[in-house]
Amino acid sequence: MERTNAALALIPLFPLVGSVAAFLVGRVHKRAAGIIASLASILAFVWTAKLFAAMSAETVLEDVVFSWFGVASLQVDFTLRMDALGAVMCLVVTGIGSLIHIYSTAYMAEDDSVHRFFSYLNLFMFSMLLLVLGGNLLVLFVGWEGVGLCSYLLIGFWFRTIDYAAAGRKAFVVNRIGDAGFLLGIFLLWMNFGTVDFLELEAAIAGNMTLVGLCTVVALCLFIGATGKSAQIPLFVWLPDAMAGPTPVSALIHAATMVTAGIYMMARMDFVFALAPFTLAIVTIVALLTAFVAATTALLQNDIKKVLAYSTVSQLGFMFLAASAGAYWVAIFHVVTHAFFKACLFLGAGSVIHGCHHEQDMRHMGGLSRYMPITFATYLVATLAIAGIFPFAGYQSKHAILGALEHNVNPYIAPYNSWIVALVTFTAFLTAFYMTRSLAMTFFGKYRGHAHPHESPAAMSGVLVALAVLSLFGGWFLETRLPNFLEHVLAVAPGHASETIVESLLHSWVGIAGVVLGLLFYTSLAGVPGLVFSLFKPIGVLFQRKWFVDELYQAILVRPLEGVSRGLWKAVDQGFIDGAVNGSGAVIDTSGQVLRLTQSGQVRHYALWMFVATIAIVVFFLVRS
Amino acid sequence: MIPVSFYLTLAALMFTIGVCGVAIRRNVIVVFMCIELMLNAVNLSMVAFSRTVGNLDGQIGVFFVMVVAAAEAAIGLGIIIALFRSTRSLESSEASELRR
Amino acid sequence: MMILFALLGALVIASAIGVVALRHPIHSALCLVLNLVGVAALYAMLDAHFLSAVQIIVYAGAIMVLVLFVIMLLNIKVEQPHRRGIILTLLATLAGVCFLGILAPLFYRGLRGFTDHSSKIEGTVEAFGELLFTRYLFPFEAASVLIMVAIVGAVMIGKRHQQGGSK
Amino acid sequence: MEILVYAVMLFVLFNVIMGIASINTWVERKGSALIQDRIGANRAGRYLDSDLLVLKPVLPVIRFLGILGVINTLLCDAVKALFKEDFVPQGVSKFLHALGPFMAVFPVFLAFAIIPLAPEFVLFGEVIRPQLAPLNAGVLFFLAMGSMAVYGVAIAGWAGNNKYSLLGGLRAAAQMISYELAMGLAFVAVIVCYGTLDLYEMVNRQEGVWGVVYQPITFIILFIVGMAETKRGPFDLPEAESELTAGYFTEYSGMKFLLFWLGEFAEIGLFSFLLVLLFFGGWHLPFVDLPEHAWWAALIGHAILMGKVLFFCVLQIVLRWTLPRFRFDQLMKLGWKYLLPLSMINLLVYGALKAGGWLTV
Repeated sequence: MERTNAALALIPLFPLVGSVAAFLVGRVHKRAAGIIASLASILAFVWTAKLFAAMSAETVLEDVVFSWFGVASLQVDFTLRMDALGAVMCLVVTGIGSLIHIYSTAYMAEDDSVHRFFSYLNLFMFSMLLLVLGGNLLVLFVGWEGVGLCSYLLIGFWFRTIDYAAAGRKAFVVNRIGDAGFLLGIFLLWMNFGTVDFLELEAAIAGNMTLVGLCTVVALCLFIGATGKSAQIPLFVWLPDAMAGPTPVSALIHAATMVTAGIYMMARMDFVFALAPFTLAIVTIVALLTAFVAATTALLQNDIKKVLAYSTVSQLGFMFLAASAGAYWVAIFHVVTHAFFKACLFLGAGSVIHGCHHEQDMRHMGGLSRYMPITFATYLVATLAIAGIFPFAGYQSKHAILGALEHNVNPYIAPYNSWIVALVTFTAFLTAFYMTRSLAMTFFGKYRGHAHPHESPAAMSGVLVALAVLSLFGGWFLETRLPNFLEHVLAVAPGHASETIVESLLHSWVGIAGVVLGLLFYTSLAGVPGLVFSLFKPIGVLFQRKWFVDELYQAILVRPLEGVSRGLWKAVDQGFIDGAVNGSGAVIDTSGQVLRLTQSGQVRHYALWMFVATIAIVVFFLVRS
Repeated sequence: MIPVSFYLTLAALMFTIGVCGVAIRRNVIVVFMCIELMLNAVNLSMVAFSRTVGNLDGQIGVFFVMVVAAAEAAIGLGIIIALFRSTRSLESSEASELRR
Repeated sequence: MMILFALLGALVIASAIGVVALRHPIHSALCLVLNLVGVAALYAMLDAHFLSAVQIIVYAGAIMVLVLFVIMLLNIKVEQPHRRGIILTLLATLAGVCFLGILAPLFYRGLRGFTDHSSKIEGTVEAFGELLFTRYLFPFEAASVLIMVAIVGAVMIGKRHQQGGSK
Repeated sequence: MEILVYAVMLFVLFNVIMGIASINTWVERKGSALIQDRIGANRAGRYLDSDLLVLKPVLPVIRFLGILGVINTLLCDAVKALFKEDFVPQGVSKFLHALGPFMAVFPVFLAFAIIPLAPEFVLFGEVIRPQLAPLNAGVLFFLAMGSMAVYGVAIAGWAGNNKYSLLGGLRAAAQMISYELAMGLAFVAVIVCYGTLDLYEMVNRQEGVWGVVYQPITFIILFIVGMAETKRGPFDLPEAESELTAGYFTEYSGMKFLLFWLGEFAEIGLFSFLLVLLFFGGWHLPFVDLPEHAWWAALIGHAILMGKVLFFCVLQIVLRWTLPRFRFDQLMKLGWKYLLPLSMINLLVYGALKAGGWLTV
């Protein structure tokens, strides 16, 4: 694996420059900001493509930008490295990113601080690229934090409304908790191996069976970081609330790129996870739970963006399932396909909202297929893709995940493989069901809202079409090329038999069933969902109220924390510290008062004190002798 | 012969009375007199010691104490008069401007 | 001899207490004079004849007369008892008592070791004068300078005062 | 035996003092009358007549004495003083009022203790020295008593409880203190000359030549100081100042007043004694030398001494009634600006002479 030097630094540089330029220029005339930002991301995409074209599976491009810092034994350089995995991720990030930039130039046209939006977007691109191209854990971590920061800024973009700002803060805090775990992992690695560079780490750890214990702990810490960033069970609460940001943000950050960072990191550190079967078992369980819980919650959400958010969480669960089964390339494959159709879904939702003048509640929509034919078409394609129906991208990756899960060799999970596959298929069915539900409620039936919807402008619909095409052919296109390309970087299971079209159609029965049922429920038999809901009242409420997760956190963490802090403030700060400070002041003051009495100005008193003093001295000498 | 400790006890007694006088009385002149009393007590003990020790040094000391006492009296009385002029009364309690 | 000492001792102590206890300054001044004369007598008993004469001349004769002068000139009234004084009196007497308490054992236990060769000295004027002008010449001169300073000082205080007074 | 001798001596001394005092009073009364060309007291006793047989031979003598005013001054005055009402002014502590005259007289009487009345003589095999207290620090004792006398005057002035007597008292005290200085220095000159403080020794030193020959100036200083100390004569400012009524003893009457008088005249006697003993050879006459230790020689010596003393007493009294009174500032100037420097220089001179060895007395 020889390392050739290449101008990798340019890729993140474009968005960085773009972000600064957009901010400065944008203040003056608004339209320029959008153009500059899109141009920057397109240039980045072109440059990545150029490098990608010259690459082969084995080549590793490296660019040591500058030597960052040296502390005692640790010498860290700011190196960027692009291997096969990096290239794929880079392409996805820059590709989808530029599409979304173009889309948002139209979407955010009439917003007043549009320059701020585009500069944050470019900044996000910059930090995501850093994350992906990072040669060592620290650069990755810089990107990791940058992404978190930008997500905070973008979620809370309309900071004037309090709950949007609160949502931003929530996202940031939860991410930080995850990052703490991630940091611990990095420290452990550094402490034990004295280096943070991926290649050196791989050389030191890969295959070395004695490090199982250490790797389990390190893997666990890294996984905690991943859960924070990619919204898995304990730390996923921020993603639904993140919908407070503008829709292109949700599309870019919360569908395509940022959330996949966790999986990319696991893929990059596969040699550590390989030595930690126990952690992988945990990952499997967590992912399974996340997928199932998110899917069930999405069933009863009325906000179109909330539905998509929960579906993202559920799909992430699928990706982690694939990764935990050891098939990292499958996880990356699903990441890519998911990026395509989820971005398309989000942008579709965006154009719907744009059309209905910021109406997000599906109950006030319906029958939009007549008003927005292109959006409806692209949304349809993406829904079929996510449902996992044959020709569409979703099928190949989901099918690959199921395959990987069946052959999972993890000692802890192996015995339950069959159970897990069953649950995963049921979740896939649910995914298909709630996606068609959202499709039906928005586009079929009669229009229930009171705005007059209109088709979104060319820029938006163009991007939608492009994404629809990708989600149509993406799966089929990458099904064979991707494994060969990632062979060297990730451990790829031996190739599995190619299927005939008929077999594929049969395998996607789950998705078809979900779609058919969804259509039935939400078009012709309009009353049935209400009936079913009333039948399973408690479960229904449970799903609707997002499994009471927020309330749970509020009760477990927030309230006691507030209580403790108030207690601390009252008892310690007020009582103890202030007490001590004022107390000492008071002591000196009172002693001063007492001493003042001796200065009575009366000669007689002084005489007496002198006499007493002489007696004391005499006594002292007497006693001493 | 009267043992020297008798004289010393007498002198100590006088000294104590002198000190108590200084501490108790408020009138400045009486305080001044009590100081003279204390000086006398000291003189007495010195003379007593000079006799027991057998040379005249003690008495010379007393002589010089008297000289100093005379000087002190001159200045002291001058000050007392000045004090009286300024505060119209010889109560030592009034004369505490230094403290304020 | 002992009777005389007891008598003089009683006189001295009584007059000392008189100085402190009597209210009117004139009375306390006269008590002090009595005390001084008593002490002079004690000096005579201790063979310090010159000193007793000087004591009377200097102390009783000069200083006390000055004090009497001041008392009479300033026409000082009787001292009103001050209610806060009682605490102070008690304190002072207490201090005095414990002072004596300390000294008493010292005198009786401490000085037993002294050999008493009181026969050798006599405080005659000749012996005194001789010693004064040989070994103690320097202190004698210093004392005279001190007296000079005192006189000048007293005049200064007095004079400055007159101007102050007359202004 | 020792005490008997003391008792006799004391008795003799007391009589001598009282004798001199009374003679002085008589001389004063008659002398002043003579000087002022008037007839003194001559009434009392003059017409004494009684038919007691026993008194018959004595009567003419008494009548003569009455004419001379002796009875008047000695007897009548004493009796009058005894029976006069002893008035104590209001608002004055009785103790102080009584203490005044006592302090005025007591030191003077004490001062007589150091005065040797006659040369030593042998009686019943016992050498008797007619000096009550042969103190080693003789003259110093006299100085001490002099300074104690000041109290009497000051207290008397204060006890009078009125401004005049107070001022009089303070003035008298001031006068006595300032002249005390000159007296002290004069005595020092004498001591330097004779080399001893004891008066008896001094008289012996004057066997051949009288002291005055050696120390005329000291004599003059002491004479003036003597007059000032007794507050008589030209210096009787505090007592008889026109505006101070009778000075510090205005408030005294009866016995206390008499005490003051007695004190005054005793002091005249005292200073006369001193002058005689220090400068006029005491019981020595130039060409007469008396055998040692003979009791009758002592008697003659005593007579000689008393003669000289009387001479000086009369001199002082005469001076009193001839010289006008000093103003107080003149008095002070004389005391501080003339007498004090003079006595200092005098002392220096005699000190130098003594050190040089020329002065061998």
